[in-house]
Amino acid sequence: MLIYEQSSKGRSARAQYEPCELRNSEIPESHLRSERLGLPAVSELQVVRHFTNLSKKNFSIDGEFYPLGSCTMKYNPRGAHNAASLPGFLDRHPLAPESVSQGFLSCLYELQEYLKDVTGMQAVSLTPMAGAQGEFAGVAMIRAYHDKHGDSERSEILIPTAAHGTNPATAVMCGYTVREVAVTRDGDVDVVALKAALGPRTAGIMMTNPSTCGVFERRIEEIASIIHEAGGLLYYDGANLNAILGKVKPGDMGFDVMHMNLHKTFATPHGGGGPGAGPIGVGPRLMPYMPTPVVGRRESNEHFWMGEAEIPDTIGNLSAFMGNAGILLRAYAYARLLGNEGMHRVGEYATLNANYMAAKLTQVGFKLAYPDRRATHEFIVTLSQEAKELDVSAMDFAKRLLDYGFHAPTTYFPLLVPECLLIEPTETECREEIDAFIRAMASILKEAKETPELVKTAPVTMPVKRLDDVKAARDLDLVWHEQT
Amino acid sequence: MLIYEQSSKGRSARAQYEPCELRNSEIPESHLRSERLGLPAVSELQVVRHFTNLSKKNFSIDGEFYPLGSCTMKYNPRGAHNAASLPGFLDRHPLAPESVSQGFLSCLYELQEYLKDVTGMQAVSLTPMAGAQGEFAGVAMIRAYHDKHGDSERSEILIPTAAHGTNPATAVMCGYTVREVAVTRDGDVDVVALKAALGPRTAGIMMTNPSTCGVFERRIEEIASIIHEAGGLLYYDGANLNAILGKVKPGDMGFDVMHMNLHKTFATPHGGGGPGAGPIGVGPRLMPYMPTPVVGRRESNEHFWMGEAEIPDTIGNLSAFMGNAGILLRAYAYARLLGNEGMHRVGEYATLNANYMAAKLTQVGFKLAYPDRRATHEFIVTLSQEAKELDVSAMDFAKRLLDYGFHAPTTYFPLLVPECLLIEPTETECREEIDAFIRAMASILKEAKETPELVKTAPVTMPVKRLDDVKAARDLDLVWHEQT
Amino acid sequence: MPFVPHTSHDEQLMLEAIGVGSIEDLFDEIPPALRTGVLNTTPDAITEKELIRLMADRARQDEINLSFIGAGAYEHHIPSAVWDIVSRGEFMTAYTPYQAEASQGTLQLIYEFQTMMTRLTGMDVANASVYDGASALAEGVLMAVRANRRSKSRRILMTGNIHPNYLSACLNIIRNQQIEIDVLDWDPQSGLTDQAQLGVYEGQDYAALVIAYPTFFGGLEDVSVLTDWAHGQKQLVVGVVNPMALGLLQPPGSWGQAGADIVVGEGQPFGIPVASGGPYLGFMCCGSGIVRQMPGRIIGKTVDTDGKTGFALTLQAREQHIRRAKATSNICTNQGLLATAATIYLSLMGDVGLQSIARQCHNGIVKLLDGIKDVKGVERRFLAPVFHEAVIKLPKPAAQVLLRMQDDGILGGYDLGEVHPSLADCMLTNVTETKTDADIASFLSSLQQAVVA
Amino acid sequence: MPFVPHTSHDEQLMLEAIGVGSIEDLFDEIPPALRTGVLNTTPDAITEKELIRLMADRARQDEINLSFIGAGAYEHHIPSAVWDIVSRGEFMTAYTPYQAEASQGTLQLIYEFQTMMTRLTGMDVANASVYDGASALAEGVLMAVRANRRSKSRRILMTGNIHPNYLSACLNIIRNQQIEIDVLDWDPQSGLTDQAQLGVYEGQDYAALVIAYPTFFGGLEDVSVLTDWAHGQKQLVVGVVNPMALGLLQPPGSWGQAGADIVVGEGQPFGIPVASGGPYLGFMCCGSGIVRQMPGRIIGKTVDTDGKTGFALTLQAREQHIRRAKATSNICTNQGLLATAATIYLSLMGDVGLQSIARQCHNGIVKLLDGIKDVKGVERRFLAPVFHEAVIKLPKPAAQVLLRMQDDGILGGYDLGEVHPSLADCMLTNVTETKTDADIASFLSSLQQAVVA
Ligand SMILES: Cc1ncc(COP(=O)(O)O)c(C=O)c1O
Ligand SMILES: Cc1ncc(COP(=O)(O)O)c(C=O)c1O
Repeated sequence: MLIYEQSSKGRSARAQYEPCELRNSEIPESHLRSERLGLPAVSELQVVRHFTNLSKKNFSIDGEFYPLGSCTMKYNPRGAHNAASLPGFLDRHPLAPESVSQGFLSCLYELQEYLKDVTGMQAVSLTPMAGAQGEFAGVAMIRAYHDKHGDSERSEILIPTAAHGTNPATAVMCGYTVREVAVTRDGDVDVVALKAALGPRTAGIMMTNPSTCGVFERRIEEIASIIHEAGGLLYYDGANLNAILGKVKPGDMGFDVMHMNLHKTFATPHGGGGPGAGPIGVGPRLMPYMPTPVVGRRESNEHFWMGEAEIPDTIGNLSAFMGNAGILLRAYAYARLLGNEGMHRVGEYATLNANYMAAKLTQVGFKLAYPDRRATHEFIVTLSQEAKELDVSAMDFAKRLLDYGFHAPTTYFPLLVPECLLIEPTETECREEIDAFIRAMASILKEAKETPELVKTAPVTMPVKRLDDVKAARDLDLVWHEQT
Repeated sequence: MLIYEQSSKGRSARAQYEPCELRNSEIPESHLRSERLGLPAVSELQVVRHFTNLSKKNFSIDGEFYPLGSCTMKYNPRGAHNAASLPGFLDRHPLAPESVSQGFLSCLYELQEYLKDVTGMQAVSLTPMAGAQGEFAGVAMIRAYHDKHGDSERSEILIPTAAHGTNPATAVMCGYTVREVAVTRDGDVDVVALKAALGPRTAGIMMTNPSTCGVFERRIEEIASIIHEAGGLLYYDGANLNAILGKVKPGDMGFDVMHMNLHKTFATPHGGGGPGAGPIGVGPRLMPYMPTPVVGRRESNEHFWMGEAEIPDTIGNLSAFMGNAGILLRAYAYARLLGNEGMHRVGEYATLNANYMAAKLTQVGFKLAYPDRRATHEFIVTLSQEAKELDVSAMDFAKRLLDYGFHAPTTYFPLLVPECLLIEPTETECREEIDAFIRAMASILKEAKETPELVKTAPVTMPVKRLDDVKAARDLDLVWHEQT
Repeated sequence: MPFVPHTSHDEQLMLEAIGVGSIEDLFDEIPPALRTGVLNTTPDAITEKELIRLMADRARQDEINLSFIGAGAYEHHIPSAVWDIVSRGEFMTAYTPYQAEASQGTLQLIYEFQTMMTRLTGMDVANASVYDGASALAEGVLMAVRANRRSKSRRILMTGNIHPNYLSACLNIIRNQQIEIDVLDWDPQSGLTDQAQLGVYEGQDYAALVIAYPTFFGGLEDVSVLTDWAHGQKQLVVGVVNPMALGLLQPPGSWGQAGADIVVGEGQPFGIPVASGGPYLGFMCCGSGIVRQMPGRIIGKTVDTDGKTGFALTLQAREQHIRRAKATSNICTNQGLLATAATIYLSLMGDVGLQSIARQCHNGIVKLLDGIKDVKGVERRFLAPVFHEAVIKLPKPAAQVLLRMQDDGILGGYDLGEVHPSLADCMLTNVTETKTDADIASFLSSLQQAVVA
Repeated sequence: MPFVPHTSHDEQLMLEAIGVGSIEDLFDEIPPALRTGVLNTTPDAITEKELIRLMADRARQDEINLSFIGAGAYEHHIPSAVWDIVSRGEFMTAYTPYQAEASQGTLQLIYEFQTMMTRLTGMDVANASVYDGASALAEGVLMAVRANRRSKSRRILMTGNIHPNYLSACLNIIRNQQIEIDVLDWDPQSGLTDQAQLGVYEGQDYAALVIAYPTFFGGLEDVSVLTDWAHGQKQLVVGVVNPMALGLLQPPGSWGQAGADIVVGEGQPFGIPVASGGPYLGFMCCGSGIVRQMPGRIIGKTVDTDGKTGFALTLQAREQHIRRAKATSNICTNQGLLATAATIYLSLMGDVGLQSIARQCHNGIVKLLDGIKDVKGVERRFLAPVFHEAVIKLPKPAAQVLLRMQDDGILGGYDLGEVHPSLADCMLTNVTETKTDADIASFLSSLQQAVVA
């Protein structure tokens, strides 16, 4: 039942406001609202009960194993949430003077330093509000660089076919056309195809490494020099940074700019779709173009905002203030809790879990998309054989997993692998949980062979059975209307 | 699965402690623990997930209508919880000097004043930690009074048969014997029986009004004067104060002492079994005996603790410090949110809801235990006919209600009404919720007639089916032991 | 090891199952030269206990008594229920509801959010959020260019009294898409758009007119006149609104004859703390005819195989994960949790509550503006009626006055000199329902002292 | 009306269904004289916004920098996860799990709590909590009198260095049940029980010996000697312990040859804020042979009709709601939510964590006691080894010194003059893992100044 369907005219949560009339208002009548606001009229208890019960209809990290590939659904420390929710942080106005902002600024400054350290980049701007905005900032900087160097012929961005949809969408938002580059049967970028695609039009390349095929791009150094020689720049999509955190630095691979999804690698909660944060790190070439603001520190140890005055060639601000500050504080807290040693372990154990899972799933009869490769922090299972022979699709597997109490892995991504599940266990899950997932997968495989209907009609234990997506798009119903 | 069953040697929530060795300790070896502590070894994520998922196996006010008679399960304002959880309150040490306690003490002082106001009593001590401890304090004061007056022959406390179990248990803890007094078919105390029971041994009477029969004791004034004439004192069990809040004051009825269950009438959360708070209010006779501490206010407006020095005849302290301070703060917050006007409405709308429900349930075929009486804030349905004719008991009804998404009313209490459900909707539930409950009851009644097995094997939608209480008591298993 | 649950036994078992000798072996495909991973400046781990103390100290450092800064971020009372519920793991630690059957909580809630936002704005449809108000403006401009069927123009008109940070962010985001923005002048007397200049633009081809309501200066444009003018010029109208103001003021859906076409703005006033600028809640609404041009997630109602109502992501063909280079935007992760907060906030408020809060805000600024009449040398800068924020002219540079007020623990407003050199003696001051009469009196007495000091 | 959801339409419908004209009519059985209900001092309602501001102001008034007061309430780090989970409505707003099938969360959790408490104390069984440590002591004494099968005595021996508030609360609670308590003297040098006096009590009939461990003064009794002596006298042994100390020290189950018989104490150190003294967590453990004498709720494991494991209240025949006048206690509402907090806390800590915390506490007091050696005129009052709290003798009345330290924002300890006039120049000072070396240094320098001032 919708909150609107519980509404009753005249009801209200009266402890939350004081009825109030206008006093000495100068606002002309013509400006005053004559329509109802159209909000529900409910009691405080109704609100609390409704939304508490709605929440129970969600899977989440706090409740379930959630191996959603490419999304790094790992434990979000409650301490980081509470530290960032301290009144002094929540009440600080974004335009408060620097003199009453040193506590906040010092956290951000230190976070910038840590992010430089783990990425091997020269400078960091924290302002992008998610990965995609980080990508935007990065590609806009590549463009600003070429423009600054009078190199405005460069109109193309190369993108491997395995890339996330945000990569091509970003390139287009920055005024580029996208040229896709094939991937070999091993999951590496096809260097021959890459060379063929390269030319005077090439502004740069956007890559993830490890890629969304769940494998490490082995020829990355070669690719970097090819691109650089051609006058292009390299963008690193940091969505998979968790795989190599503390082991390998994108800066060392030759990337000129990158974003980090703090809501993935730095364990800030995903919030049912956001918010996140997508700070960017830059190498020497792109430092002059960083988005503002950036936090600086004076000799006196005082922190200050750096804007256009300090970074005159900046691509500018991308949000009203400084981005998702609260998420940055959570990431800062997480970095402090992990520390130097802990940071190294993230990549190691994320990788251990993924390879263990891949090995075990192979044993129980699943087919890996890249069986000859090491898994990184994630790996791909392909169910095209099952789809063909048993008429049970990757989607069916995914839905049936819900009945077993597990969130499904990412399905049908990357697009180049048919009937795939992209599985990312993350380092915070224990062996027993992973073993339980493997048992569930094995059991579903058995069901697919013996009682395929069970799998094809899944889920049966959720608040709803399988939903009709086609109807949702065809008979658009996007807002509630009162029955009359 | 128990948290212990998820334990794995060597695992830990490492962000929560620093491994530490003893340094320069003077503790002799013989004092040092040699046994394992025996706690589970789990990760922080395992803990969060385990207890989050455990919580989902509970019904609660925030999730369900919870008409548990005599327990006043009403909305617990989140604002009161948060106000009481402010760092300054949580960090205040109970023995902090008064000079750094004025904020806290002022809240308590004002709460005392409000409680005096709503009860019509002369003074209030907030220290008892639940209703039962309030009862203890009250009866101990009655005893202290008689002792002080050299009246030590008085060894009996009268208690109506409808009373809650805490009443007789309390009387015994205070060294009294209990004499039960019958209740008429109308639910009133049988005044004839009362007079018969009365005598020189009578120390006093413990009464609830409205009683746990869900009716108002109409002859209360008469009873008060009978008892007083016989030299006894009257204890008011305030568990049902919600029924008359803002309408009638126990002090006006002639009671000498009472407790209030703040976790009922003042909406502090019940916490899955506690904590609560059971402040007592006293009339002039018993003021000298109040339990300590009590909060006083000087002319200068400074607040201070009153102890033995100020209340020399006190029955003394009943807890290590001052009782459940945090609950008192929540009750204070609630009182402020309700205010004068709101306080009046509690009793009114609690009564409206109960009478509406009683009327409607009668319409759909249920039998009230006291059909000729007004319901107060609660009322009793008796299912003895159904039990006899359909072999479906009050317990079966209760369990089946769970399947309908409602917490069951109180069952088999008061003991004098066979196969009863004691139903208390409270004022914070809306009409729609109550109507839904009535529909569920009607539907179960239909099931009881048509498909009784459905009712007798309920619940079927809970995490477990009906549990074997007998086995629980016979094959005692109270702690987990490792399988070897 | 914080958050890594592996015992050495686990590790051993797992390595055996994989068939390698050590974790290091799992990285053997990575060129050895790259496997450095030494961290130089990252400090050693601290415990949660140390963390909380450290951050509590820093947070306390930044605490102030009273803030009258608004300028795009507004301090409102946030009911306790809001974040108590939002912080439940089920909302906070879920992700985008790709698996609809296991995400009905989030999905239904956003459907409710969409409903609330359309009703408040008077529009047909809403999305499930974009990053913040400024990025919502950029998306709104891009959308308008795509959506205007009567014009192929890539030029936009925008009122110049819009928040300067919104304008710059918008320019920065659209820069490389060959879209031009012409900014209208504001009248130095009223602070409102100088309507006289409209004639200059008449007959020129623009995709849309963007109108801020209230303006950055707090004032109320004559939105109906502007809307009708723009529509007459075959432009779409994009409203940039403070949604809290809609508790009191005309919804964009009712502006002029036909109403605005696209509405964007910042949802922060609805249950979201000012918190240094984010995470906030960019929102977008529009008419149903152009919904396919709207970026961001959209939730639709549908049925399951039993015919039971359920909710799912819909119109995904507009989004990057399906449409890639042809998507309406690159947005992926959005601000879902803040939409959750806003939905709970609006449910608690209801019509009467939100209206009352909006009125209280307005009454507050009226009271404050009345009070400054008694402060010598201080006056209201613009004549136009305001919602809950106004520009106050001072007898000396605003920076000086504000610094002095800070000594009283008061942030008196935003120094307009930072963005409009011509207004260096002005501050932008906001009052919400969080300010009592006593607070306003403190402000006034502090201001009084600051201007004579 | 706050929290009352009734619209006037609802009210009308409901009154009609009942068949009365007004709500007032529903009170017509109440004698009119009683129906006054005028409230005189209760103020008008305020909104949640006003409430939070009011209480935040008051809370802030009481904030201090550093507190070294222990004396029965100890400041430990509370992991964020604890109260984030405890505050979930499902735990916080449920009641006693009378309907087991709809309360498996609370029930299983308490079963886990019982397991943890028995393991920490080395006992067989535990209950689901009583009010606090002091009332647990009273219940423990009453229980001992009931449970001792070798003695019908109603007399109890108790070590005199127990918390004075525990002693008085215990006396106040048992007063009317004809139970006598004889209090043992403590040795003025060591602060421990003077064992020489035991001879005096030899051969006398006592139901139990109560031993505090650590003592109120922080010291460690020779519990094994006392336990064996008491058992030799056919007494039961009741241990009153700080459970945090058991991370480091001998569990009562291992005291002497046979171990303690009953263990009670205050669970506050396990994830519960000091918060002005409550709500806290009284706990009780005992041997399985006397479980039926233990008051309070007890959870047992059982099966459902399908044979599936589940949990339920058990042994209810001991409790007041069944047994009424013959119950083991009148306790009904207990401290369940605090048991929830303790269970989550202990799960997070595990053996290594709890042990480390206990050691850190001890190291802290050792460091502090080492530091006072350099402060002239200040010395350790008692010789016995301590856990995390000790008595410090000052060159002037403790009240004066403490007041002076308060100027530095430090609460230096508890003024023992308030309870033991002979110790008016002593304070009881506690160190936990929340105190850093820098904090101890601040304490010492403040103390230094305070004693010379
Ligand atoms: C590989 C990859 N790149 C980019 C993104 C976009 O990041 P965000 O969702 O934070 O905008 C994602 C996120 O889902 C991703 O998986
Ligand atoms: C009528 C009655 N009296 C007394 C009590 C005891 O109160 P408490 O549980 O707070 O100890 C109760 C509580 O359940 C009750 O219903």
